[in-house]
Amino acid sequence: MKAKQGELKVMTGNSAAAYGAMLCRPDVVASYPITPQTEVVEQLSRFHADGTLEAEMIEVEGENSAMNAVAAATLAGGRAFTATSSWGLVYMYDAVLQAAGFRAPVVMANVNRETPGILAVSSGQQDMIQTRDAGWIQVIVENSQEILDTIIMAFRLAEDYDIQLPVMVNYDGFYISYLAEGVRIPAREDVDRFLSVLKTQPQRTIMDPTRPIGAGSHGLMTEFMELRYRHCAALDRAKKKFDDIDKDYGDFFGRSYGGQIEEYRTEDADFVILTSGSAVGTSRTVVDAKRTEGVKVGLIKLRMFRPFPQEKLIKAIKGKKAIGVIDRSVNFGWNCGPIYSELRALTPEIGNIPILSFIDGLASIDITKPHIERVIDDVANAAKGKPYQAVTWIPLEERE
Amino acid sequence: MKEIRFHGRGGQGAVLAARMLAIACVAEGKCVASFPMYGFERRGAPVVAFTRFDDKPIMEKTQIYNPDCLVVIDPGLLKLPTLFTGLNPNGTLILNSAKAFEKQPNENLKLAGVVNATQIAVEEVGRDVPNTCLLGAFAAVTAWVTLKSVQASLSEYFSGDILKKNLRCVERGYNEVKVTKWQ
Amino acid sequence: MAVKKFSTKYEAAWSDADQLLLCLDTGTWRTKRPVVDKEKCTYCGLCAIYCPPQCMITRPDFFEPNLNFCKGCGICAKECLRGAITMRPEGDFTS
Amino acid sequence: MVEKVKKLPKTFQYFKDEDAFAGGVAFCAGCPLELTLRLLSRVMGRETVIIGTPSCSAPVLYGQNVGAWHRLPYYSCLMTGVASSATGLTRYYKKAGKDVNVVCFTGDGCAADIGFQTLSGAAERGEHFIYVCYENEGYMNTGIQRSSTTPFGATTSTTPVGVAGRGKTTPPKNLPLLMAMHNIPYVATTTLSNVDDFARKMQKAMEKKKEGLAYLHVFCPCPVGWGIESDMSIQVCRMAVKTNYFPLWEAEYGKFRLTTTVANPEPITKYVKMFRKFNHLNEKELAVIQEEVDQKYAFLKHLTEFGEHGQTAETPASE
Repeated sequence: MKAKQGELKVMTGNSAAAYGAMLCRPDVVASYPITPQTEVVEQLSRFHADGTLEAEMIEVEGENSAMNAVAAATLAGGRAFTATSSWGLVYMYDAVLQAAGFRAPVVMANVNRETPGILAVSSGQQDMIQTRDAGWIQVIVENSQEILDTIIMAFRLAEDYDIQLPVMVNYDGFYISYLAEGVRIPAREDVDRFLSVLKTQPQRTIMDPTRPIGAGSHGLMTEFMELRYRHCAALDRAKKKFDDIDKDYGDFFGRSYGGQIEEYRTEDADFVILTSGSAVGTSRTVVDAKRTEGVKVGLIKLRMFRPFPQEKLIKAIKGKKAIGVIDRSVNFGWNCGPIYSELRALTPEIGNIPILSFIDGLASIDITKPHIERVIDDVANAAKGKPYQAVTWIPLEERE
Repeated sequence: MKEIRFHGRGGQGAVLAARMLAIACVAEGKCVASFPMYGFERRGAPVVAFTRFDDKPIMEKTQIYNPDCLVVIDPGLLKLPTLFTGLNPNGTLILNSAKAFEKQPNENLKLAGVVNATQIAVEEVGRDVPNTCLLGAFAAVTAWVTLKSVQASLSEYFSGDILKKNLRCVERGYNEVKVTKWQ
Repeated sequence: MAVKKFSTKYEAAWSDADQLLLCLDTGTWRTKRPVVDKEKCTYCGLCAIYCPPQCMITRPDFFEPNLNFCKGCGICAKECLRGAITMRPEGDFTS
Repeated sequence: MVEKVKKLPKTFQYFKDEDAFAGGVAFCAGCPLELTLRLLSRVMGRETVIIGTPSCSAPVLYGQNVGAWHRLPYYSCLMTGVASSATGLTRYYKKAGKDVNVVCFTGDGCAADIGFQTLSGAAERGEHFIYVCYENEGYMNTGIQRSSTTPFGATTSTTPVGVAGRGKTTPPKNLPLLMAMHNIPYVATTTLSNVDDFARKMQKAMEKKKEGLAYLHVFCPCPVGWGIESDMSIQVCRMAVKTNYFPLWEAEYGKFRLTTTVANPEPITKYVKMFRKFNHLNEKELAVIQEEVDQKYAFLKHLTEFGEHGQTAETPASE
């Protein structure tokens, strides 16, 4: 059984997020505008106004309320969606933690942007990084089509009886949020069909008003630890589940993205570079160009950041001579990129190979082709056994 | 792949023009990617927007540094010192201006189409929204996209009377653009 | 993962009164106990209404504290307009 | 021998339902908060979803592991997210076609301070739930700290009295009035000494929440935090009404009505001497409080003159 080929429409990443959410027929949508996410809210409001989206729309007075409202709506038994960015994500932080603790299957689009203190109306993944230990599933995508498709997959993952976790779908502000591309919009009945698997599963525990049930009980003695353990176990299960959902999606809609990670020309590669988000697309073109020069470089796209796809990464990297990681954020206190430092935790399994950290694309800085060429050249040299610099802040070294 | 960089001012419709061009290309079966780059959205402030199109999917997510074509919506932006930065040899320029070029403004620029889009917009629409007229000129000068596709792209954003007026702008841009070539 | 046995069927921190309704022996908190003079009681009900733990038992013609839960706060005695309730030290009742 | 046949007083009619709480729960002896919750459950019934936060009511409202202290559906959240969580719940119940009585239950610190934004937002959006704020004039659960509703002069653990300190230096935020200024369907103040008033307003809130947010401000003195003898808390409530320190009123869409009028208000000195938190105040400081009470009451009286309900059932403060 295959889905119909959807209508092709030129739309931005933000519109794609709104389409993805609308197609999943959420019961409740609550969000607050913030650059560069605002268009998501506006598009959803238009869907609601024209009757396409039959959800309860809550125009909240701040992001904190948005997260509380959607978390409560999912615990009541509904499907709920919200979207935010940067400072908005920071402002809802307590509720983000609570949603995870509640195991509330919220789906949220987070349009990546820098965190406050140095004003930046632009991109950067620091916002996502500061919520990495919140207990959410975090996915990073690279283009408008993937946004739409992944939000549909995210609802199936979040609400799966074996998972019951909130999912954050991240995409770069400006570089993807405002990027207009041709996007295939799946037919509603096909999305209904794709999500109908959830209806065959047992009913998750909800705030049934006819029952004396309470959400957020005190966890006393070992029962607190037990619930933490079960949360971690659910995150562990989410890895394979995400692969399976991605495959199902591909079988049905004809588009899939590799699940937790995507490997590009890695099979015969001597060394690899790893990155996420919008930098992946540009990196593909640079890898292609380097390949024509005979450089045996491969690319790994990190699609799932939480849970961290360690098994997949070990398999992909083992046997390579070096790896370079491009981060669009920093790991405060380690002076390196956060994805890099997480990857280094896999050293025993992948072997003691050079791992290079590249910090690029903070705020308004573009991760350009010359930047990626430099990454590949540096990692190529390290792979040949030459000395290398562990951490490189590319734009600061490239400027005159 | 063709890369087009739009230069305008907030409120002149540079972002919209870049996007309408993308829609026109999609109508012809091409793959597209278009995005603006601005800080605060403020009327009058300089705005840059990018459109790429190709026969195969576009992977690049960067800004456009080596455009094949510049579309300049405000003649005042000709003074911008960075306007021609990175222009490919054999570069093209579509300019909204009442005056044609007397001399080649940049050595990489080989083909220029100049049209008084402001005047046309004022005559047809009643106010200074030169963006759609320039798309007509773009189709005539580059032949990368047909007039028909450009016109079809407008209905995504306009309807009724305002659509009709803008369709006339496109057509007049297509017909009235003055082409200059340099070796 | 190694842990096989869980103490609850719930994935998250749900309480469920159908499974377990908790209750404290607040009767042991008391240092004084209310004693009702049935003759003085006019059945106005103020003691029962104002009783914070709502533990005044409605008898056909008077009210009586449920000593399992009465914390001995003395509000019933204070609010009784007839002075029908007196607070007496618990020590008087130990056998 | 003829058996005495006695009828329960009328007040009991309000309390149709069985108390939803276990017989013994962890509230201090003599705490009006316990009475507020138990009576609320008796007026509103079982299918009432309570939303609360860490506070004095948390040890009772929250479960412990799978166990619960009461039979009401309960949703716990952070102090920042009470009204917004209630919004999410009620909106989903509405979408699912379920008519559910959703009640937020928080202290004044949550309602007036850290949770005020979201409460104000929900009021403005016209969300269909009830918000009950139990006013104990500070953060009692964490050990008696001042909140924005702590009165002038009151000693708390963050406004202690010392060589330089004289208690809180600023007047309290008038939260019920602020809520009434949202022009929502229903705002009322009430307290437990006037238990008929309390029950009627609970019932009215259940009706009015069909039109939008209903807000109840319940004066709820804290025996421990204020230094009240455990048998005196209802007396303190009563004196707060009789001095006009806590006037009982309601407002529908910004139209005010006094529900209890006090013929000859007692001086504030009679109220403040009932507990310890104002013990240190001198005559000058007491005069400030008296002036504040008079001025607030005069302002309220002014507001009632704009109302449509001026003539209806005012009851004397004799309860």
